[in-house]
Amino acid sequence: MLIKKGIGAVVNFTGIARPANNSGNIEHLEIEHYAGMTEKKIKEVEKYALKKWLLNTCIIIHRYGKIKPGENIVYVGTAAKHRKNAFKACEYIIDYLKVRAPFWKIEKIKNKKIFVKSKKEDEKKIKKSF
Amino acid sequence: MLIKKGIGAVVNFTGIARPANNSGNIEHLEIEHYAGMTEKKIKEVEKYALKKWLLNTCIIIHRYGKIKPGENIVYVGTAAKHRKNAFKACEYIIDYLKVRAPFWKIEKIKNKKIFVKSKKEDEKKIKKSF
Amino acid sequence: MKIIYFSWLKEILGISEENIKPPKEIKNINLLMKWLEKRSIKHKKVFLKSKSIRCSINQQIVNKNSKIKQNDEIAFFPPFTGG
Amino acid sequence: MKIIYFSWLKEILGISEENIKPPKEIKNINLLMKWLEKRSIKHKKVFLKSKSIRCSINQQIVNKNSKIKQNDEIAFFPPFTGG
Repeated sequence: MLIKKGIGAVVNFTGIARPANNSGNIEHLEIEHYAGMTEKKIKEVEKYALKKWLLNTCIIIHRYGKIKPGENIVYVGTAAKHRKNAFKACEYIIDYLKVRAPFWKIEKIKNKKIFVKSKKEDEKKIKKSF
Repeated sequence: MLIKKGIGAVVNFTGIARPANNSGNIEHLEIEHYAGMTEKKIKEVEKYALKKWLLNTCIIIHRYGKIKPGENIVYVGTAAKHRKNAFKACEYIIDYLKVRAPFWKIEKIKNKKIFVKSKKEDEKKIKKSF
Repeated sequence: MKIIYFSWLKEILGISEENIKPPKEIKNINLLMKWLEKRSIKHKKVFLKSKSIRCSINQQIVNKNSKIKQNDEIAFFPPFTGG
Repeated sequence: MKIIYFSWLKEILGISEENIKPPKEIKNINLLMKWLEKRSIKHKKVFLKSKSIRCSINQQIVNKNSKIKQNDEIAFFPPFTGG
């Protein structure tokens, strides 16, 4: 398959639940999502990236529900002829998932629920929706 | 291990031998290297990246010898607390391997040996050695 | 009209969705938020933080001047924090 | 002094390394390249393309003004094309 498609570069990103933040040790994450809209948004960014960076393949996985520290949250894989495109697309997609796909993180710390706030730096990266 | 080190992001890059270039179909690649210096250069860039981007881990593999189309040539894996650092380090290392580590590619096309030329755009990216 | 709540909005309200029939003069999201605010103390608590609230109509992100229709699915939520 | 050749330099010369003893006045890489050029027609063919040739002394990349010593390991090669 790699040969047939002329793939020269594969970039994989995995996001992992960290064990602690400034407020203390995280027992687990709870990721909420907007069923239906999530799938739509992920398909949109996939379609956009395939075209913009001439990807051969693009795989996007985002978990929801209960996630323990050390577990994977999100996976983005891109394959292209040239490495620059595979890197740019992969970074764009993960930036997009952070601020444009309907997921919300809740951290459970000592039986308290902490609703994670979005980072302004992340929001700026993806200036507009498509 | 992921939990212990507080890893939040893992980026993997794989470079794959493409089946063809402008001159025709590639039967195989032959990668020559400067034994001894190669290992030294790879250790140097690893050390640099670990420190500069605060990586938890960094893995670099570069093959040499005969490589068929579709086979992996190079692998770079980086793990960091934050994704930006993992991405930047991974891209830097692969850029470095392209122009600062003593490897030379030869393409075998119809029993002819083609000595691959370096790309000026690649050389510019890594302006100076450290 | 179906209203869906996520994250801390859902947590404060204690419900994840509700079906409502606002009067005809409630033409856009801004007016709808003001109207919803009056439904209960919990609603008031939520919609006082309107600046932190984002919104979608039929699963499309919209700004708060956007027009609404009787059969719309409208969701209120804080900025996304995926990835 | 050990001289190592890679890629098309090795291909043209038909050897991957040679041991030489240049006279004392051959103090730097530039002079060494000119001296090597005279060793054979193949050497001449290689070192005529000196602008395309890079160099290392004891596995450190150097420019062509760099001083050389009798026990150095010197390598000549085209720009790297790894990755």
